[in-house]
Amino acid sequence: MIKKFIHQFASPKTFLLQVDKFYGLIFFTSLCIYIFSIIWGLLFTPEDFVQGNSFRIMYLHVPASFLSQSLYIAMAVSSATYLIWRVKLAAYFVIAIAPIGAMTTFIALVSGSIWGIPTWGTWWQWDARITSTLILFIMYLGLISLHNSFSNYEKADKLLSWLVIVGAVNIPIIKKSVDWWTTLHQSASITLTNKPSIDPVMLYPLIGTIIGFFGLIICLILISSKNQIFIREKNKSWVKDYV
Amino acid sequence: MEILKVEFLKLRKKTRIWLGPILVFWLIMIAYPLTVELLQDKLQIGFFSVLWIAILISMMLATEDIFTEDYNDGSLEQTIIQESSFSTNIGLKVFIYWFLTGIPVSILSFIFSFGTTQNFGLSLSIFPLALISSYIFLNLFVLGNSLSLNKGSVLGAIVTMPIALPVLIVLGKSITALQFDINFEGFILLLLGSLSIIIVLVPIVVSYIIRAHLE
Amino acid sequence: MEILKVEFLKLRKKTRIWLGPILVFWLIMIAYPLTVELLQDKLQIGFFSVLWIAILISMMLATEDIFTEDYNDGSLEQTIIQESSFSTNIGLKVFIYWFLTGIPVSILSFIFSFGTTQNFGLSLSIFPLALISSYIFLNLFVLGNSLSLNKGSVLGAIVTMPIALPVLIVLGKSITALQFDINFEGFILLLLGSLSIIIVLVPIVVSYIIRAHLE
Amino acid sequence: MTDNSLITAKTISYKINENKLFHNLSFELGEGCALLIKGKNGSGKSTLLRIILGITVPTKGNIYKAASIQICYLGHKNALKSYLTMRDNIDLMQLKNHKELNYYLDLLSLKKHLDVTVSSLSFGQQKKLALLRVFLNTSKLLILDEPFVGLDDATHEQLTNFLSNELIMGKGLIFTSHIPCEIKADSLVLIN
Amino acid sequence: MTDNSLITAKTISYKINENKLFHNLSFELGEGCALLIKGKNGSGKSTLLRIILGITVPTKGNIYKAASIQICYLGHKNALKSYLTMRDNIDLMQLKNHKELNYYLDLLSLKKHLDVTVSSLSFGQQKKLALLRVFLNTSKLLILDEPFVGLDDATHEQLTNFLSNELIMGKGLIFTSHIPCEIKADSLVLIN
Ligand code: HEM
Ligand SMILES: Nc1ncnc2c1ncn2[C@@H]1O[C@H](COP(=O)(O)OP(=O)(O)OP(=O)(O)O)[C@@H](O)[C@H]1O
Ligand SMILES: Nc1ncnc2c1ncn2[C@@H]1O[C@H](COP(=O)(O)OP(=O)(O)OP(=O)(O)O)[C@@H](O)[C@H]1O
Ligand SMILES: [Mg+2]
Ligand SMILES: [Mg+2]
Repeated sequence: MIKKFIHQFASPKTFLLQVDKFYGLIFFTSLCIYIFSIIWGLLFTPEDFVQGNSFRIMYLHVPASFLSQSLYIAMAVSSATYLIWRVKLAAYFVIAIAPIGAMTTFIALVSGSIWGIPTWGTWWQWDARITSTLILFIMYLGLISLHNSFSNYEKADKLLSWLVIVGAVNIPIIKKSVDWWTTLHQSASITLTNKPSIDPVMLYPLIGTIIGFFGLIICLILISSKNQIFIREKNKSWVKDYV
Repeated sequence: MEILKVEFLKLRKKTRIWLGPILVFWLIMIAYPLTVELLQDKLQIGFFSVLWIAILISMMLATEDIFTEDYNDGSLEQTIIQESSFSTNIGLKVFIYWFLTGIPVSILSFIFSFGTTQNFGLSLSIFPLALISSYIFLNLFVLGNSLSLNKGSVLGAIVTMPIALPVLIVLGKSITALQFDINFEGFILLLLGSLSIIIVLVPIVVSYIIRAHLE
Repeated sequence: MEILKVEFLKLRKKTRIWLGPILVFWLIMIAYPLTVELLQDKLQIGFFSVLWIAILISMMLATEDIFTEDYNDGSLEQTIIQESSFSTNIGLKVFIYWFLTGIPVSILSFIFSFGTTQNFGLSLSIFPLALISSYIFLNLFVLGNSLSLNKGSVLGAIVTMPIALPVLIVLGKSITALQFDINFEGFILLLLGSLSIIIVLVPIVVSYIIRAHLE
Repeated sequence: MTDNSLITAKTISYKINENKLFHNLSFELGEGCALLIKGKNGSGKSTLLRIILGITVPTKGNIYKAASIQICYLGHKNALKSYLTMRDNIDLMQLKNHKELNYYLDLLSLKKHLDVTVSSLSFGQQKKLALLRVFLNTSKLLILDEPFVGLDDATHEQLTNFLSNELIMGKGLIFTSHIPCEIKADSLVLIN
Repeated sequence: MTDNSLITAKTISYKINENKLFHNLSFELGEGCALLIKGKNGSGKSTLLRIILGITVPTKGNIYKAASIQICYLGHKNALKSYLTMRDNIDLMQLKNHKELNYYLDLLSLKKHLDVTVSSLSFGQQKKLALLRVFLNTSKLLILDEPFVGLDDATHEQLTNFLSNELIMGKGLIFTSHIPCEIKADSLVLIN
């Protein structure tokens, strides 16, 4: 029953046709929100009295950090859907999300490093969150290279999904162990965990950038999924019609 | 238990599979004091870090070919079409590899620890840590290798490393616990707990993955 | 120069051959701070030892399959029956491998050194040391691998180890030399001298060994 | 599905990356029957065999096997360990104690080479060693993917005779071959 | 040794561990001539080819080759990279820019599979890919070890025609085959 339902509504064809309806709407709202908040954040918030202007990189760093993990969770859900109900569309999502997840994680790492230079005086610290973000980045790389190494897509999908799920089990473990490692760390003088509460003047544009960034990334994922459909189902007549 | 006999026969003939990793472990442990200009008592500062890395690397090398060869020459297909439980086979195979590499490496760990720290009690505690962690690493690399099967060990390594790093962190922690004599058993139990889950799950997941590969 | 093109093509497609060792190097260097409970400033005590070992291991992984694959699939025969000089080919092949693994690993060595020691001058001197030593290690492992080609034996490792250990010792010594600023150039020259001999001899010896294997 | 049917395929189809390899195939194999699968290179013969074996899952359709049937399979790959001697490989295949082993080693003139590593054996000798699995099989059903490749005329004939004999004994046989052979078999032609 | 001789073997013998494989073999191959080496499995055909190529050194005797002669060789092994696609393998074989490449890809119906990795190709498709080396060769002498293995009838015929044509063009051919084929060739039978 459930299977039939899912298959009907999660067919690549339905997806492709629906996406075009919503795509433009999502794209323009999020773009507007993002641009608005970033202009607000960059130009109209006061200088932080400790960090000076360097805090403004937060508007890139925080949304990226936030998304790097959310995207992994999205992949894990899609993978499970694929393995359990054999929904092809779910498999397309997984591989469509992977490079985007890697990209946002990379942005989080780089922007964090850049931010670290003025604030911590160093671009790298074996801090809990940083370490686990780094591990997450390695996981994304592993996922992408695994999928790239197969020419048989069905096989690649199946193996990728298994790996994503194993990795998902692993994420809380990584978090736990890494946290635990640093909390016992005598010299953990700087952590991201105990933040002074943020000034609302900065908070609202931050929330705005997070939402906007989120929407933009969703658009990216939609495009990338569409692309997957074209690659995989290029011989189907309806794809030819569509193009 | 046919599989035990078969695997032992193969490993007896292809000594590189298990002797190689042991030699590499040995090489790293010898290289460590040679490359640092430290007095004996300072040598132990980085020692355990090198030890865990050496165990990690040697287990990685031990599993490198664990399925590739059978996959390439067609033996895996033969195994699969026989009805007997494939995942049990995998579990046993990992055990044999551990028996031939993990145990010798753990004994060597004890010897090198004692040589470096001159502390018998500490070194004796290293032994179970090495035994358990080598078994965990083996399982993790087996998982990684099954995913990358004929695509080379490196893919396996990338896939496995994120899972292996937390284990390394725990190992590092337990050395501190040992040295300050706080809750060392807790760490052993934690590792044993993880191992017992891994030992059950990995063969099952791997058997699915290999079937998907052969498809 | 046909060989350069062909090898580059293969390596471009089989990224794991060169990306793998680089990643493993990276992971060892990441694993090091995770397994020790040290303050930032004490981290450097074992650091260089781990660095040299990581270079050794990554070069070992880089050469693992350098001839085996070509031997097994019959490409080596094809290479040999073409008249062009086989030993030059081998020399070029080693060079390409060094270009794709040795150089990146050396750059990473510099970065990790700087990250750990925060000493720019020292880290800059690490760079040539890493470049030269990685090339030496590559050549040594190529020699070892050619010996054990399809034999599934540890012959290669056993043969390579006695030659690799002295290099490690020299590397350890040169760090001390660097830190106390005594005669560092002497060590670089020593390593360069060894390298220039190895670069000439290894390809010739290896070409004979491989011919003997194919016979 | 008749009573003595060993294997029944019902409307199986297989696609790779949306390319149809075959579509709605059905057949049935009874005891003592042989099925020769024909087709051009790349038409999907090996894939079909792997589907019958249960290694590959068909995109559509089902395979029904007789309860607890044992299958003896030899594919394009020999499933031999090239670094072991012939003797060790026989041991690995668990044929060491088979009472007819000696007879077949003689018949295939392999006995002289028992202590040669497989990688040094000639192409045909390797194939013959792999075929020992077939000659000494204890299964009801044989699935052979181009078993005649690389064999000299004498061995070709021995294998043909052996297989014909197995059919008389009531076993089932599914095989592919680009080389003509004298086994009485139905054929199934794959067209793509 | 006549003037248009491509290759001449003089009393060559080969022993492995004191077992004679062949003894005092002599032959000569002229332009436009083909030599079919026959013999049972393990009689030393492949070894003889490798001796002619200069990979293996004979225990006794000598091989004389025409000055700076180019040889195109295909052995039992395909010399393909199984992890690369067909397209990349063609590139590696340095046939990418060959002007007849397209023609032969079509003829062998490989074109559809250019982006499939070799390990996923069927056995025969892999062989056909390896044979591109032969079809697009620029050498005076072809040495082929069982080139017909695994090919379907159509491809078999194409290869036969191609080789016959090469002979007419004055090239030399030395090959082995357990499968009968219609190439007009002298035969050399190895008995052991
Ligand atoms: C999952 C990973 C991460 C998350 C969720 C995260 C989240 C955040 C958040 C919410 C803030 C803002 C806190 C505030 O405004 O006070 C922040 C600040 C910062 N992050 Fe991250 N971050 C992550 C990873 C990283 C990484 C990988 C780096 C560096 C390589 C980094 C460097 C920084 C720096 C330097 C700051 C400012 C520090 C401070 O205000 O004391 N972060 N991060
Ligand atoms: N990943 C893939 N992508 C595209 N095509 C594939 C892939 N894997 C397999 N194929 C195709 O599927 C077919 C597999 O055929 P199979 O091996 O069953 O052929 P066969 O009939 O046994 O041929 P042969 O006579 O050469 O042995 C081939 O045409 C191959 O190109
Ligand atoms: N190391 C060795 N010890 C003993 N015998 C060996 C060794 N290496 C090769 N041989 C024998 O040498 C012979 C090699 O034969 P070769 O491969 O030339 O045969 P072939 O005529 O090509 O056979 P096929 O038709 O099967 O391809 C085989 O009989 C093999 O057993
Ligand atoms: Mg086939
Ligand atoms: Mg032969």
